[in-house]
Formats: sequence, structure tokens, C-alpha cells
Amino acid sequence: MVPQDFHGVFSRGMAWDRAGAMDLVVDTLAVARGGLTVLEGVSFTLAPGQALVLRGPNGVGKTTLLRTLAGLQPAVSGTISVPPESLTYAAHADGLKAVLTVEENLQFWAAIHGVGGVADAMAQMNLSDLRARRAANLSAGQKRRLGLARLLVTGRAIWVLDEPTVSLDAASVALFAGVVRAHLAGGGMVLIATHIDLGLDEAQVLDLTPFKARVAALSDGFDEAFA
Amino acid sequence: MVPQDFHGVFSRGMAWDRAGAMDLVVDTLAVARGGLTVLEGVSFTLAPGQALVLRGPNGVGKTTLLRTLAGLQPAVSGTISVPPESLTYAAHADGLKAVLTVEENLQFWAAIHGVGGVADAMAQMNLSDLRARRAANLSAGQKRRLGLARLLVTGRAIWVLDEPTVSLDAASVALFAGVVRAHLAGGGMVLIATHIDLGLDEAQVLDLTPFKARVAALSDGFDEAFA
Amino acid sequence: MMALLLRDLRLAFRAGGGFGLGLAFFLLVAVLVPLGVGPEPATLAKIAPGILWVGALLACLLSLDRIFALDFEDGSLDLLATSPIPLEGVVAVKAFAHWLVTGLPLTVAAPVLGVLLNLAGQGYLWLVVSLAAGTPALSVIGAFGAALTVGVKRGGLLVSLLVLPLYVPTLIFGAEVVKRGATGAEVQVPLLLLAGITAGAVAFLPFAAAAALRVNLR
Amino acid sequence: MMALLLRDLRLAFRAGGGFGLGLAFFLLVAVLVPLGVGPEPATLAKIAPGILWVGALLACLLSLDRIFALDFEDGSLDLLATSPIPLEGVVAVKAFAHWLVTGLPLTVAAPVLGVLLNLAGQGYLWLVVSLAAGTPALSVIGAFGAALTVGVKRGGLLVSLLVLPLYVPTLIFGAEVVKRGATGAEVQVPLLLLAGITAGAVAFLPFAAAAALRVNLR
Amino acid sequence: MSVWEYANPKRFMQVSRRVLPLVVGLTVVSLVTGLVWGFFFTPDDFRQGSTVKIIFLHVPTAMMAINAWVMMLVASLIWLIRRHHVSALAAKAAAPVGLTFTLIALLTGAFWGQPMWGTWWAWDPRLTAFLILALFYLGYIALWQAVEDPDTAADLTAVLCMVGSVFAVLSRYAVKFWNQGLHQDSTILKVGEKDPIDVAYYVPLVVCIVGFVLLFVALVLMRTRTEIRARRLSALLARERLA
Amino acid sequence: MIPDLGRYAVAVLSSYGATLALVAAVIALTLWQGRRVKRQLAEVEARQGKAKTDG
Ligand code: HEM
Ligand SMILES: Nc1ncnc2c1ncn2[C@@H]1O[C@H](COP(=O)(O)OP(=O)(O)OP(=O)(O)O)[C@@H](O)[C@H]1O
Ligand SMILES: Nc1ncnc2c1ncn2[C@@H]1O[C@H](COP(=O)(O)OP(=O)(O)OP(=O)(O)O)[C@@H](O)[C@H]1O
Ligand SMILES: [Mg+2]
Ligand SMILES: [Mg+2]
Repeated sequence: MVPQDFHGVFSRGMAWDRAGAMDLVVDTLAVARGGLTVLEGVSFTLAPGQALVLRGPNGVGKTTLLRTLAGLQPAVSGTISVPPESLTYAAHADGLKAVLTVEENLQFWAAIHGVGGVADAMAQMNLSDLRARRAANLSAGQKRRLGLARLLVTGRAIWVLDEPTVSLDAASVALFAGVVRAHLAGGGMVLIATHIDLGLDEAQVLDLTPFKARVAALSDGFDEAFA
Repeated sequence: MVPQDFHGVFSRGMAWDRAGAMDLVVDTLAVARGGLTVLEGVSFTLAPGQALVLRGPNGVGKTTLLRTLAGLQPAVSGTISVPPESLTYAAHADGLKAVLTVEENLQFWAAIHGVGGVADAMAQMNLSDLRARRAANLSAGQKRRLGLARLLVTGRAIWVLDEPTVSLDAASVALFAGVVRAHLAGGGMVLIATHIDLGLDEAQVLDLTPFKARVAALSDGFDEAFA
Repeated sequence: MMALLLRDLRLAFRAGGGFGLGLAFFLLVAVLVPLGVGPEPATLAKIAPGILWVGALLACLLSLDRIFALDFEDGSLDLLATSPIPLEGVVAVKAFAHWLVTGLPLTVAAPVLGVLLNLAGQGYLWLVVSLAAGTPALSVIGAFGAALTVGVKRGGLLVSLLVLPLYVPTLIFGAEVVKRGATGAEVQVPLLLLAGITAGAVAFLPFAAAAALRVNLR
Repeated sequence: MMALLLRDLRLAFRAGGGFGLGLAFFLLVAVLVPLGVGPEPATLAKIAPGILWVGALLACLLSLDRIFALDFEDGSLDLLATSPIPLEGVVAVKAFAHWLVTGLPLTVAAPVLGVLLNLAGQGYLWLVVSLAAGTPALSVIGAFGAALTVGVKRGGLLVSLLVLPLYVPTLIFGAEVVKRGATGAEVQVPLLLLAGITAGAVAFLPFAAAAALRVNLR
Repeated sequence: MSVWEYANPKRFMQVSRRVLPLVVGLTVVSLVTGLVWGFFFTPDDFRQGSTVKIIFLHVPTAMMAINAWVMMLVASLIWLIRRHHVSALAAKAAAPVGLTFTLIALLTGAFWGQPMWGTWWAWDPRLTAFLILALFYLGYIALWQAVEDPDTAADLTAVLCMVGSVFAVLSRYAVKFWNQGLHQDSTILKVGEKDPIDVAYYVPLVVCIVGFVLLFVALVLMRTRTEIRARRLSALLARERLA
Repeated sequence: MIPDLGRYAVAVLSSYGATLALVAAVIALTLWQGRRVKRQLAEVEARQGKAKTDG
């Protein structure tokens, strides 16, 4: 951890190079979880219109990497260069409010990001029929669709998605792949960690297994414990 | 709702026929969620050594059906016949305690069910290396494996599983399929709701789409509001 | 059942498990009240029995939502409901664990806080006795309230609203024992009534709580 | 930001959102204390200002865990942190929503509860004034405490422990205003100090709270 | 035909529609008569002065506040045992009415207490127990509101009502034991005993009691009808979404 | 018109006032909720082409 910017305590502590092109550039990045480096030396570039699928066995560090890219945790080393305010993150937790309706949930995120298009987003994710249903009364897959519809109302170009198709049936997975393609066609970028095949043949695939961090043999001395 | 047994308020209100063979027999079952019947006329029989995969699009009522079979909610009509205390349920929520280690979590469920085999269960689900890790520090897939290992320490014959392979990587899915096969070979029964292919070719498949409840045309009168 | 009790205790003692927090809250009430009311010893001595009991009651109250809510959220309660243990037993064990983690430490620590509130000489013994007799009722009644609201997200305040009126008789008799004890009067009647409430609550409420849990799991 | 405020208020007013529960808790404290302490009007009048302030403070305290915890659990907080709104703004808006839902109703309802505690004649006005001046500080300080503990499951009691010491100055000056008001004495000094605490807390604590949130999201 | 037929929602709607105008009419007549008589045409008491006029509000509402809880208890038991939705909804419908009566009795009692006892409020056993009853009403209503699924809410509130009743009675004994009170004991029902209440007050008081009983019945009927309609509405909407 | 209430006028009048206000409030609430639900039900029934039920 670089002693910079109060380590993300008093401001968003990313080692982001905010100036730069429209690309997402990741350079020899190392990320840590629970004080242990899990991945190191990760580098890739994502240009507008490109998608990248991250693969790797359970526990390799996909979630950790995505959270770091989203600026939610600091990187151990390496740099991430991303255009300012252009990235949105979707994790396992959808950020849905059970007592608000489908439409109200989307409207809130649209208002936060200052964009519209709620009706369009619902139509794209096949939620129009459920618009007045409270999120509490959706099935697992319907909730997931709503969580993904949120991406469409953020107006952000880079989508960082952690296992987005969990509990979706085959039809919904295809629907989602269509939405991703449309986003790419509009110049967006998508980064997806997933274990299943999304049918996005145009996407590049990055297997994270080779980047697994060697467990540094703790020698004598205490310094290593405070990496 | 049949006025029987205080409707599950003062005792487990299942219309279970507790006496019976070792089979799980479901006969013209109808299940409801939020006061609406979602599936009706579901019938099947599961004999020892058999597996049944439930399929159906998002929201068709798989979770509702499984919860009813597990005795967690009353059936609308129809009967479920299941040998007493022979069924265990695994839902999306794993019932793991974040502050307990992998081993402690399993030991607790083993003690509750009065059986042993914790070490064996960990070995089967490839958790032995993580035995002393607290559940909070597992990745999504590792947590899921731990949740599934719990099945092995219940000693119950009938496993009722709701999307068990969510967040598992391909290797873990295969591992899990192996565990299921071993359970079947030992005379167990498995009922799985899932959207993905588990590679369990010997399992029967039941698509729930045809059992979707017709929307009962509400005529005049208020009685229908209280189905 | 033993396994459940041990697990609940273990969870309470692990980081973030909340052991000692009830005690700390009790301490804070005993400190805050003199700050709000003012330091005159005579006034404090007069209100000490009541405030100590109200403090114990609030400390119990605040830890109630841990009894079932965590297990409900992570799905353990579903699994316990399909386990061989009857749900009534689950409720009883969890209420007992709650008492061990909250009521018992409060009882033991109460005399120390009595000093802060200038409790009169003989009151200390009766404070301990009344808390020992009354706090089990608080845990069981609280478990019932927690079972009613387990489906409600962050139902902490709702639980308070439901449970506090149920706590009234326990509070009145408990404080009365201490008040009489502090002035050297006869304590037998309120103490017996207090014990009676505890016995009744322990005997019947687990069934009502299990019923409420079943409804909420549905 | 307006959207966030509206959403928080809407969530509070929807079923299970907890509006009115703070009020109910305040009422309960005002009822329980006399039940514990005993009914003598003179004693009650003496402790009324302190107890009313302690009650308002506890009512605020108990609703604190709703400020961030729900948003943390369902992932909204992660999403808000990556949204265009600065986290400081999120904290300020959420603290304000908390005050609207808790502090404001408490202030309005306090005189009625003053009757139950036999508060003296002129105390009523100053009770309202002091609560109006002091409860915003309670909400902001509380938001800071909630931000610190947002990662802790069911951290209700832990929050209480962290926040209560921070509440002490507000409590002392608030209760002092009412006490002096009730006896017809000069209230200016404690009232100014109270207002000063509120102003300071509102100006600085959102930054500290946002910092705490960032650490917890990491 | 058994009485349970009336617990059928459709049947209840039909019958209540016919009965309601009658009940409303009687309510208006008796309440207006009783209150006008009580307010304008009763003499001042030699000790209490004009404050006796408060009796026509205080006593009927205090009685109905308690009776409403008893009615909710009975309705809850019927729901738990026989599973009649109407009875669960009637209990739900009665709670806000009961709470209103409780508040009226508290307020009128306070206004009466100020001149009579020299204080708005005293921690007298009866008053205290009554305040606790108000808290039970609040908790009951809050629980109905907090739980989403209607059948779940009905079950939970029914269990709460049962347990709450036991504790309400217990509280009453507790506070009695705790302090001897200012408030008088029952007198009106002891006609013919040594110190009966004057006929000049007794007759209008009885009219007022009848009026408030009818008001309670009318409001509960109306509210139950609304609850039944609301259930049908949500059922129709749910089906619409499924279709 | 109003009888002479003597020195207790405030107590008596505020009692009657408070009672009437609270009673009016429950009645208003009841009627308002009743009308609203009835109207919504009628709308939905009309939309779904159901025979208008009333009971
Ligand atoms: C806030 C203050 C008061 C409260 C909460 C209160 C409450 C009650 C209650 C609960 C009842 C019993 C109804 C029943 O058992 O059916 C009652 C009856 C009655 N109250 Fe009060 N009361 C208050 C003040 C007063 C005052 C100041 C007076 C007059 C001096 C008064 C005179 C009566 C009378 C005459 C009855 C009828 C007793 C009977 O025959 O049953 N109350 N009140
Ligand atoms: N607090 C912690 N201390 C130590 N190790 C941890 C901690 N938290 C997580 N880990 C480990 O960090 C690794 C990376 O976890 P991460 O959640 O990023 O994996 P993942 O690739 O997303 O896996 P999955 O596909 O199962 O979701 C895992 O091996 C996990 O066990
Ligand atoms: N409270 C409710 N009121 C009305 N409908 C509801 C309620 N809760 C759920 N539903 C609906 O009930 C249906 C069945 O849901 P269920 O969770 O059983 O589906 P599922 O087959 O498990 O779907 P998934 O594959 O997405 O998990 C869904 O259409 C859902 O929208
Ligand atoms: Mg992951
Ligand atoms: Mg499902």
C-alpha cells in the first residue's frame, strides 16, 4: 500500500490515473483480501466496444479484483487507469429495496446518476410487466434481472459485473447477453467474472489462475506481516 | 387452506402422511406464494437411489415448491408423503456463521443431527485445507461448498436442493455431482432445482412449466380473495 | 440442544457477538441518568431501584434482535426448523443462552452500579436477588417478541414497542423488591409474584414463540 | 441528493420502515420510569428534565442502525460509493432524513410526555426548544457511530456504546436548559452551548463518517 | 345454518350492507340525544360543578376501550381456531377504533382530573393500567402494519393479542399492588346500593353508553368491509400481474 | 345557548372538543379509506371486465 492520499480514508483512495484515454488500462496490478495478496501481475486493456470475461476457479480472487477496479478497496501495487466517473459495479448484492416497487428502485438509481430511461431499461430486461411489483415479491431470477436493469440507468460506460447471471434461466441469460452486446455496440465496455458460458463469443477471456500470488514465505522479521 | 392442526401455527402444519414407504410421493400438489397459487397438479414419485431435476423459467415456482416439500410452508392442496425426519433442505442462504470456522460450522450441524463424519464431509467437498478458516473469509464458491458439505453431516436420505451450484466453478460442479452420485448409490434421494446442466445424466428431469397455475378467473363475490 | 446452546454462547463470545455489550449499556444508563438528573445523593438514592431495573430491562431489550434475526437472515432458522430438534426447544435454548449472556452478567454487575446511583445499604442484596429472579422472564418474554418480528428487517424498535408493555409487571415487582429491601421493609410478596411471573413465562411463552416462528418461516 | 432524501423518507414511511417507532419508544421510557421509580409527583417533577432527555437520546440511539446498515447489507452502499454523489453528501442526507423521522417527531411530542412526568409549568417551552436545538446533533453523531459499525452484523449495542459517550455533552446541556427553564432560571448559557455542539457536529462529523464508511466498504 | 355462515366474506358483505344504515342511524340518534342531553340539560353537581358533564364522554369511552380489546381477543381466537378471515380482519379493523376510545378516555380523564384532583395525570393504578392498554394497542397496530403477508400478520397479531391479554391483566394487578389510587371504583353498575348516582345523570349516561357502543359497532363494520375489499383488490391485482 | 359552565368551562369544553375531534378523525379516516379502496376496486373490476361486486 502506497502511503498516498491517506490510504483511502479521507477520500476515495484509488491509485487511479484519472487523466487518460477512454480505455480501461490495468497494469501489473496486485490485489489483496484479508491482508493477503491473492492476485499479482494482472495487466489488460479494455477499449470501447470490448468485453472481457474473467475466469478462474473459486477463490482465485475475481471478486477481489473487481472490487479493486471499482475503487472500493485499494490496490497493493500496480496501476489502474480509468476515465473519471465512468464505471459502475454490480455485485452479488443487488442494492434493491424490498419495499420499493421495481419502477421505484430503478427511478432512484436513475435520479442518483442524473439520467432517465427507466421505462426503456425495464423493457430491455423484460421487467415491464413487473413494474408495480415490490422487489420483495420477486423470485430470485426476477430480482437479478432488476439488479442488471440498474446498469442501464447509470449511464456509465464501463460495467464491472461479478457473476451477473446467477439464478437466471437460459432465456434470461440470452436476454442479458443481448443487452451487453447493445451496450458494447454503443461504445461501452464490459468486464465480467463468471463461471458459466454467456454466449458472448466476441468477448476476450482472461483466465486468472496464472496470476495467483505465490504465498510469500514468511521469513524472520515482522515487516512482512505489515505488507 | 384446510382447517387442520391449527394451520401450522401451533405445530408443523404439513399435510404430510408421515407413515408410508421410503419413497417421496407427491400427489396433485398445489403450492402458493404470497396468497396466490403458483403451481398446481404436480405429481411425482422419488424412490431410493433416484434423482429428479426440476426445471422451469424464473418465477415459475421452484423455490416455493421446494419449501413446501421441506415442510416450511403449507400446501394449498394435494398430498406429500415422506418418511418422517428424512429430508433436508438447502436454499440460497447457507446457514453459515461467519465467525465460526469451516470445521465448527459443520460440527454444529453434525451435533444437531446426532451424526458424525465431519472430517469425511470436508474431504468430500474439498474443504480440508480450509478447515480452520472462518466462514467470513471464504470466497462465494468456497462458502457454497461448505453449505453443501452440511448435507453430508445431516444423515438424511432425501436432499432437497435449490440451485445448489450457484457460484461454483466447473471443477466444483463436477465434484458436487460426484457427491450426489455417491449419495444416490447409498440409497439416498435428491431433488434439485437448477437452471444449469449438472452432468447428472441418470437423473429424471421434470419441467414445471406445464404445471403453472391457470390464473383463476375471479368472478364476482369476495370468497376468491381468500383462496 | 446442548450443541445449539454451545454454539449460541460461542457466537456471543466471538468478535462482534455482543457479549458484554448489554453490561456496558447497563453501565451507561447508570452513568447517564445522574448526568441528566443531577448529582444530589438523596434524589439518586430514591430513584436508584427504579432506574437500575429500567436499565437492566433496556439492556436486555437491546440485545433481543440477536436471538433469532441473525439465524433467520442466514437461513439457519429454516434448517433448524427441519432438524430433529423441536422448535419449542430451539426457542427455550436460545432464550436461555440470551439470559446467560445478558441477564446473568447484569445480575452479577448490578451491585457495582448501585454504588454509582447511591443505592441504600440493604438494597444491594435485594437488587441481586430480584434481578436473578426477574431477568429470566425478561429473556423469555423478549424471545417471544423477537420471534414475532423476525421477518421484519431491522425490527429493533418494533420489538421494543411490543415487548416493553409485556415487561411492565416484571419491572414493577422487581423494582418494588429493591425499594422495599432498601428501606428494610418486607419483600416477600413482590418477590413471590416476581418469581411467579418468571415461572409462568418460562412455562408457556416458548410455545407461543415457536408458533410465531413457524408463521414467520412460512 | 434530493432523490436520496426522498427515498430514505419513503423507506421510513413504508411498512416496516420504522417511522413512529422512535416516538413510541420515547413514550415507553416516559411510562416505564415512573413505573420503576414510583408515583410521587415531587420526585417525578425533579427528575423529569433528565429522564425526558435520556429518553429522547435512547429513542434516537435505537434507530441509528437503520441509517447505513440496511444499505450496507443489500449492497446499495457500495453502489452509492461508486455513484456521482460524494459520500459526505450521502452521510449528510441520511443524517438529515434520520432527524426528520426521529428527532422532529420527538420534539413535537415531548410536551405531552412531560405531563406524564409531571414536568413543572415553564419547562414545557424549554423542553421543545432544547430538543429542537439538540436532536440534530444526536442524529449526526449517531450517523458517525453507525458509519463506524456498519460492517458489524446487528451492531446495535456496539453503536450504543460508541455513541453514548459522544452524546454526553448534548445530554448535559439539553437537560440543563430544561431544568433551568422549569425553575424559571436563566437558560441562555446552556442553550448557546447546546446550539454550538449541534453546529459543530453538523459541520464536521459528516466528513469523519464518510471516512469511516470508506474504510468499512474496503 | 350455523353462525359461521356469517364469517363467509360474501355473506358478511351482504348482511353488513343491509344492517349498516340501521346501525348508523341508531348511532346518530342515540349519540346526539345522549350528548345533547348530557351537555345542555343536566344540572351541575354540588361538588363537581359543571365537570360532571365530562362523565358522558369519559365513562362510555373508557368502557368501550376495554371492551374493544376483549372483542379483538375473541376475534383472534376465532381466527386461530376456525380460520375465518372475516374475524381476523374484524380484529384488525377494531384496533384503531379501540385506540381512539382509549385516547379519548385518557384525555377527558386528564381534563377532568385537573379540576377534581388538581393534576392532569397521576400514577394511579387504574390510570396506569389504562395507559399500558394504550401501549398494547399501539404495539398491536404496529405489528399489523409491519408484517406484509396478510395471513402471516393475522396469525402473529392473534398470538400477540392472546399473550398481551394475559399481561394486560397482570399489569393491572401489578399496578394495583404498587399504589393505592385516586380513581374511584365502579359505581354506575351498582344501582340500588347505598350511594347510587343521581338519575338525572344516570339516564343520559346510559343513552351515551348505548351511543358509543353503536358507534363502535358501526365503525368496525365499515372498517371490516373496507379490509375485505382491500383483500379482494390485492388478490385481483396479483392475478392481473400473473396473467 | 351554551349553558353556564362556571369556572370549569375550559375543562368541560376541551373535553367535548377533544372527543368530537378524535371521533371525527376516526370517522373521517374510516370513510376515506373506505372510499379509496372501493374506488380502486371498482376500477380494477371494470378493467378486468368483472361483474361489479358490491357487497
Ligand atoms: C387520565 C385520567 C383518567 C383515566 C385514564 C381514567 C380511566 C378510567 C377507566 C379505565 C375507567 C373504567 C371503565 C370501565 O371499567 O369500564 C374509568 C371510569 C370512570 N372514571 Fe375515569 N379516568 C381518569 C380520570 C377520571 C376523573 C378525573 C374522574 C372524576 C373525578 C373519573 C371518573 C370516572 C368515573 C365516574 C368512572 C365510572 C366508574 C364506573 O362506575 O365504572 N375518571 N376511568
Ligand atoms: N479475510 C480474509 N483473510 C484471508 N483470506 C481471505 C479473506 N477473505 C477472503 N479470503 C480469500 O481470498 C481469496 C479470494 O476471494 P474472492 O472472493 O476474490 O474469490 P473469487 O475468485 O471471487 O471466488 P468465487 O468464484 O468463489 O466467488 C479466496 O481464496 C478467499 O478464501
Ligand atoms: N409475496 C408475493 N406476492 C405475489 N407473488 C409473489 C410473492 N413472492 C413471490 N411471488 C411470485 O411467485 C412466483 C414464484 O416464485 P419462486 O421464488 O418460487 O420462483 P422460482 O421458480 O424459484 O424462480 P427463480 O428461478 O427465479 O428462483 C414468482 O413469479 C414471484 O414473482
Ligand atoms: Mg466471487
Ligand atoms: Mg428460486
